[in-house]
Amino acid sequence: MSFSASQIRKDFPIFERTVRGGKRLVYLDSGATSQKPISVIDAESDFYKLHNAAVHRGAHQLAEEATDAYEGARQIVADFLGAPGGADEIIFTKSATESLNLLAYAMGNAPIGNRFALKNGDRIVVTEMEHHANLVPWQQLCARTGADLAWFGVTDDGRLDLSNINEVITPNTKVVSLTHQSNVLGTINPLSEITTRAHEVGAIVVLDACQSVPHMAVNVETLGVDFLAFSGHKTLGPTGVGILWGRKDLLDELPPFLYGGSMVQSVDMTGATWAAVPQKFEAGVPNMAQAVGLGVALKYLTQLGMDNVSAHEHALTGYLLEKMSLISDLTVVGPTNNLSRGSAISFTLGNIHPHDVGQYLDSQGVAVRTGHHCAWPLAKRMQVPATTRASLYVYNDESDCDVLIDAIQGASKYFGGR
Amino acid sequence: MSFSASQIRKDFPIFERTVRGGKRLVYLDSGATSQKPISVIDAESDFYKLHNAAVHRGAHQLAEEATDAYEGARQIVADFLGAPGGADEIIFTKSATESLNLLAYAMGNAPIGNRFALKNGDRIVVTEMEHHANLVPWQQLCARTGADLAWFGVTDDGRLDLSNINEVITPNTKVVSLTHQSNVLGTINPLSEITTRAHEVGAIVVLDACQSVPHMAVNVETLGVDFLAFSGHKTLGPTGVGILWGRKDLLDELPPFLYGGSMVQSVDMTGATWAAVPQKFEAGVPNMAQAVGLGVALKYLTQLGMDNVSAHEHALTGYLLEKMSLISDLTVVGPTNNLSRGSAISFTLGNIHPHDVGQYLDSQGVAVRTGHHCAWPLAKRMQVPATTRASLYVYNDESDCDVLIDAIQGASKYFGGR
Amino acid sequence: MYSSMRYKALQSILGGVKMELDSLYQEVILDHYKHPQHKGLSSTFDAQVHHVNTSCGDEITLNINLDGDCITSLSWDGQGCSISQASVSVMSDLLIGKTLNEALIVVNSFSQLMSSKGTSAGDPEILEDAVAFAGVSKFPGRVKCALLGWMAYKDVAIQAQAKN
Amino acid sequence: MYSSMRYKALQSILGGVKMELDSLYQEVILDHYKHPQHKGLSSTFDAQVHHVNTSCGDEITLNINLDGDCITSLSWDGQGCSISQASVSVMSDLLIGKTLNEALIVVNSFSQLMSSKGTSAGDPEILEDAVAFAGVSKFPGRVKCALLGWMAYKDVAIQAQAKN
Ligand SMILES: Cc1ncc(COP(=O)(O)O)c(C=O)c1O
Ligand SMILES: Cc1ncc(COP(=O)(O)O)c(C=O)c1O
Repeated sequence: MSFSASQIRKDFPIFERTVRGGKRLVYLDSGATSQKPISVIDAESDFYKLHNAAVHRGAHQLAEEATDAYEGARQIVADFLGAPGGADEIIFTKSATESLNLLAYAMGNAPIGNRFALKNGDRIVVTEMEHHANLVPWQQLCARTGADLAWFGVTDDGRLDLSNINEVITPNTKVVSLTHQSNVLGTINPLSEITTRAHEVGAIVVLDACQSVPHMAVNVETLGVDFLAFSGHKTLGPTGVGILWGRKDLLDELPPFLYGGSMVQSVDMTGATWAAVPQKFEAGVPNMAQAVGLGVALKYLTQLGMDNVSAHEHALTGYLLEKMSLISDLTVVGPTNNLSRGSAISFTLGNIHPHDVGQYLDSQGVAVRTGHHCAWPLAKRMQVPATTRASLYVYNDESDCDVLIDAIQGASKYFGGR
Repeated sequence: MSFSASQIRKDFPIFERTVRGGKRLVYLDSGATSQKPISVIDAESDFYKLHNAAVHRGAHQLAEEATDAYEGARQIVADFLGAPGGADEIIFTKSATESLNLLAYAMGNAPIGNRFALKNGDRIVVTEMEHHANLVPWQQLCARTGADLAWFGVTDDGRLDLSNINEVITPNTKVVSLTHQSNVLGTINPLSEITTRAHEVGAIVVLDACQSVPHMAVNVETLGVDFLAFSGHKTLGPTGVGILWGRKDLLDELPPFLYGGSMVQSVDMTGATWAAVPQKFEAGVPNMAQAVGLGVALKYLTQLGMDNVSAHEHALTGYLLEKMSLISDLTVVGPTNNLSRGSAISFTLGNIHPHDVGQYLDSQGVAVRTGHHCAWPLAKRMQVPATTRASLYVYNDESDCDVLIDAIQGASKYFGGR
Repeated sequence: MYSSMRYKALQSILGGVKMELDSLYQEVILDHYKHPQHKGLSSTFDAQVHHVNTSCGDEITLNINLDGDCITSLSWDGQGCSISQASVSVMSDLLIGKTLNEALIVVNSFSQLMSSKGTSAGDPEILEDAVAFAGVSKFPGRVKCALLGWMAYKDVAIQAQAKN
Repeated sequence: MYSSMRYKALQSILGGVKMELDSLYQEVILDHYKHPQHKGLSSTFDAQVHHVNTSCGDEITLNINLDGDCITSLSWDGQGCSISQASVSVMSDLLIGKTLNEALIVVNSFSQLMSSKGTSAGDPEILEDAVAFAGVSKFPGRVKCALLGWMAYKDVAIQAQAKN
C-alpha cells in the first residue's frame, strides 16, 4: 500500500475549509489534538441517530444495540493495544488526564495490605519531561501518602538520562510513570531498561502513551508495561474519551476511583461492594458515542497500518528537520537527529517570542502551538521560557512542511532587526 | 405556543427507525438517557468538521473558534441555570457522576482550615432515595475522613420524611446532598426547609438535579442551593458531558480534583499552584464537542420553554397515572397523586418479574427500564426487589401512554395464571 | 463496527427481525417458571452458595449433596425473572443423578449455547429440556439471567469437591 | 451558537476575513517592542507585583512609586511576546505623572477596548499611543497578552495605596 497524505486528507472534512482569508489550512497541531475522519464523525452521529440508549441498563432493543456498539469498541481497543487479558483490561475514561488521575487516586484509596498502598518512605518515579498530567497527580499522591517523588533528568539534547537508574529506581519504589514520547521534544523513550529495573524492585510501570499510540504500533505485551493511558482526541477519535489499559490482575486488586451507578455489586445506606473489572472503574452512564467513535478511529488507523503511519511520519520528520537546519536563527529544542524521535518538533527562532511566531504562522494558514506545552519543568530544564511546536500526522505531507518553512522565514523578516 | 410532541419528534432522527420487526419506537426510558435532536447531533459533527482544535491552547484561528464555541456553551449553561456568578461558576465534567465525585474528592483534599475540610464527628446528610452516584461518593468520603453519614427516610407513599429534620441536620453537619427529583419514585423534593436548616448550621447544600434540570425550570438562586449537578445526556445533549455548578466563592475555596494541563498556574518538579475557577477544575483537553452539543441542547429546551416542558409532562403523567390506576394488579411505587411529582413512574405488575414485563413491552416496541435503577437502598425501603419504570419526556404523548398500557395488559395475560 | 451498526438498524427498519418473544419464552420455560422443580432448600448440604445478578438483582441460593462423585441432590431458593428461575429449575432436573464429570459436559454445552447469539439450537442429547433456552441467546440482556443458576452450580460443585 | 459557528466558517471559506496581521502588529507596537520604555526595575518602590500569564508563560514585574496621589514612577522587567512587552511599555509612558484617578480612567478605557472584539477604535484623547492595540481585540488569544501589564498595574496601585 502506498501511503498518500493528500488522499487521506480527503477523509477529513475540516480540510475543505480555509483559514485567515482563504488560506489553505496547514494543520501542524496534532500534538494538541488531531483532526477527525468523516467515518469517526459519522459513527458518533449514527450512534445518536440509530442506537442511542443507556448501555447495560435498559431492557429493550436500543439498549442491546448500544451495549453491543460500546462493548464492541472496547474489544477494538483491546485488539489495537494487544491487551493480553482482552477487553476486560480496557477502561473508558474521559481523557488520558482522567486515566492517570484514576490510577493515582485509586492507589490513594488502597488500604494497608493492598499492593498499591503507599506509605512514608515509598517512592514514585517520573521524569523531567513529563506532561503535567503525568506529574501533578503523582506529586499530589506523594503529598497525601508521604511517599517521595524522584525523577530521571533530561540531557542537553533532550534524551532521558538513565545513567543513575539504580539510584533513581530504589528498592522502595512502587510506581515508575513516564511518557513514551515527549509531547515537546519528540523524544521516544527507551523502555526495556526501565521496566526491567522497575519490575526487579517490584514497582509497576505506567506509560503515558498519549503521543505514541496515535503515531506508532504499540503493543503492551511487547513493551512490558503494567498500565497505559492515551487520549481518543489525539488518535483521530472524538473528544471526551480516553483509555486506561491495565493488567487484569492489577486492575482486579486496584480499588475503584469514581463511585456511582453500574460500578457496584451491592449497596446499602452504610456501604457498598464493587462490580468486576472493567465495570468497577466505569461509574455512571458512560461516554458511549465517544467510545464508539474511538473504536472507528482505531479501525481507520489499523487500515492505514500503524507501521505505515510511523514510517510516513519518520520520513516527514527527517525532511522537516533537514529544512529547519538550514534556517540560521532556528534552534530545535529536542533531538535533531531522526533516531528514536517522533514528529513533534519544538523550536525557537532568534529572540522572537513563540507567541509572535505562532501568530505570524497563523496568518499564513499554519496552525501550530506555542508556549510551554503543559510541561513547565521541561521548559525550565531546556532553558526556554516557551517554544513553537509543529507536530505532524497522517494527513500532513512535504508541501505542509514547505509552507511552514516559508512562513518561519517570513516571521523572521517581520519581527527581525530587534 | 402550543406544545406538540409529535411535531417535536420530527426533530429526533431516531424516531424514523422502528424496532422489533417494524414496531413503532415508543421510547419511555428518558430517565436513563434522552434521545437527541438533530441540531445537537449536527452541532457535535460541525465542531469536528469546521472548528476542531484544542481550546485555550493553540495560537491559530481554529483554536480561537473552538474556544469561542466552548466558552459560549459555558455561558449558555450559566444562563440556563441562572448562575448568579455567570459562566465562571460552570464546570464541564463528563457526567453528573463525575460532578458529584469531584465534590466529594475535592472536599477530601481540603487541608485543615479550609471550610470544606471534614473531621471525625462531622456529618454528611443524604436521603434514602438517592441514586448510587449521590450516595456512594459520600459514604467513601465519610470513610476517609471519619465523618458520619446520616439520611432522611422515605415515607410509604414515596415522600421525603422531614419530621426529624433537626435531628438529622445537626449543628456539626457540613454537607447536605440530595436529589431534586427521584429517578425511581418521580417525587420532587421540597427544598426550602432543608436549605434553611442546612444554612442555619453552616452546611452546604448539594443538589443532584439529574432528573429535574431536563424536565422543569431550575434556577439555582431561587432554589438557594450551593452546588448542583446534572448530566448532558439526559437533557437532550450528547453523552460524555456533565455539569457542576457551584457558588463562585465556594468554588474559589474548594481544592481541585483532577490534576493536569490547563488547571495549573505554575508547576515545578516538586509542586504546583492552581489556575482560577473554572479552569482549576478542568484538567486536560476538555470534552469540547460534547460541551458545544450540550449548549445547543439547552438552547433547544429554552426554545420549547421549560415551563411548557414541565406542563406537558405534568399533564401526561396525570394521564398515565389515571390509566394505570385502572389496571388491577399494577402497583405504582411512588406518589400516585400528581402533586410535586415528575414523569418517572415505577410500578410492579402482580408477581410478574420486572425483567419479564420489560421484555414483553420491548416486543411491543416499548422501551422501559427494569431493575433497582441504581437506588438499591430505596428499593429495599419500598420492599420491592425491582420495578419497571416508564419515564416521559418532550417527545412523548398520549398515544405512547396508550401503547404502554396495552402492552402492560398484554404482559399480564402472557405471564399470568401463575 | 459503524457499517455493521447501520446494517442492523436497517434490518429492523425493514422488518427483517421477527418478533421473537415466543422463541424466548418457550412453553417449557413458562412451565418451569410457573411450576419450579427442586425449589426449597434442603436442610443439610455439602456446600451452599448464594449468587446475585447485580445488573437486575436476581438472587439464588443453591445447595448440593454429593455421594462420592455423584450429585444426589440439588435444591435452591431464589427470586428473579422467569428465565433465571426456569433455568435453575431445568438445570436441577438435569443434573441430579449425574456424576460431576457428566454434569460438567452439560454445563459447558449450556454455556456454549448461551454464547451462540442465536446461531445454535443446542444439542438435545446433552441438554434435553434445556434446549428450550436456545432463543435466549438472541437476547444479550437475558443471557446472564439464564446463566445465573449454572454459574452458581459451577461454584457450589467446586466448593463441595474441595470439602470432600 | 451552531448556526453562528457555521456562518463564521463560511465567512472564512469565502475569504471574507482579511489577513489582519498588520492591524495586530501596528508600527507603534513593534516600535515599543524593539525599544521598550521604563524597562529595568527601580531600586526602591512603594509596591511591587509579579504577574504571570499562565497560558503562555509571559511574566512581568512592576514597581510603582507614589507621591501622594500621583504616580511618580513605574518601572518594569519581564519577558514575553511583542504584544505584552509593548503594552507595558506604552502603559508606563502613559501613566507616569498621572494621578491614581486619572490613571484609572485610562486603564478602564483600555480594558474596554480590549473586550470590544474589534468593534472599537479606542479613544485617542484618553489612550493616546495605546489605541494602536485596537487590532488586538480581534484576536481573543492575544487579549490576555495586551492586558498583562495593565492587570499588574491595577494590583500594584491597590497595594501601594493600602500601604500609604
Ligand atoms: C438522580 C440521578 N442521579 C445521578 C445519576 C447519574 O448520572 P450519570 O450516569 O449521567 O452520571 C442519575 C442517572 O443515571 C440519576 O437519575
Ligand atoms: C504526553 C501527554 N500526556 C498527557 C496529555 C493529556 O492528555 P489529555 O489532555 O487528552 O487528557 C497530553 C496531551 O495534552 C500529552 O501530550
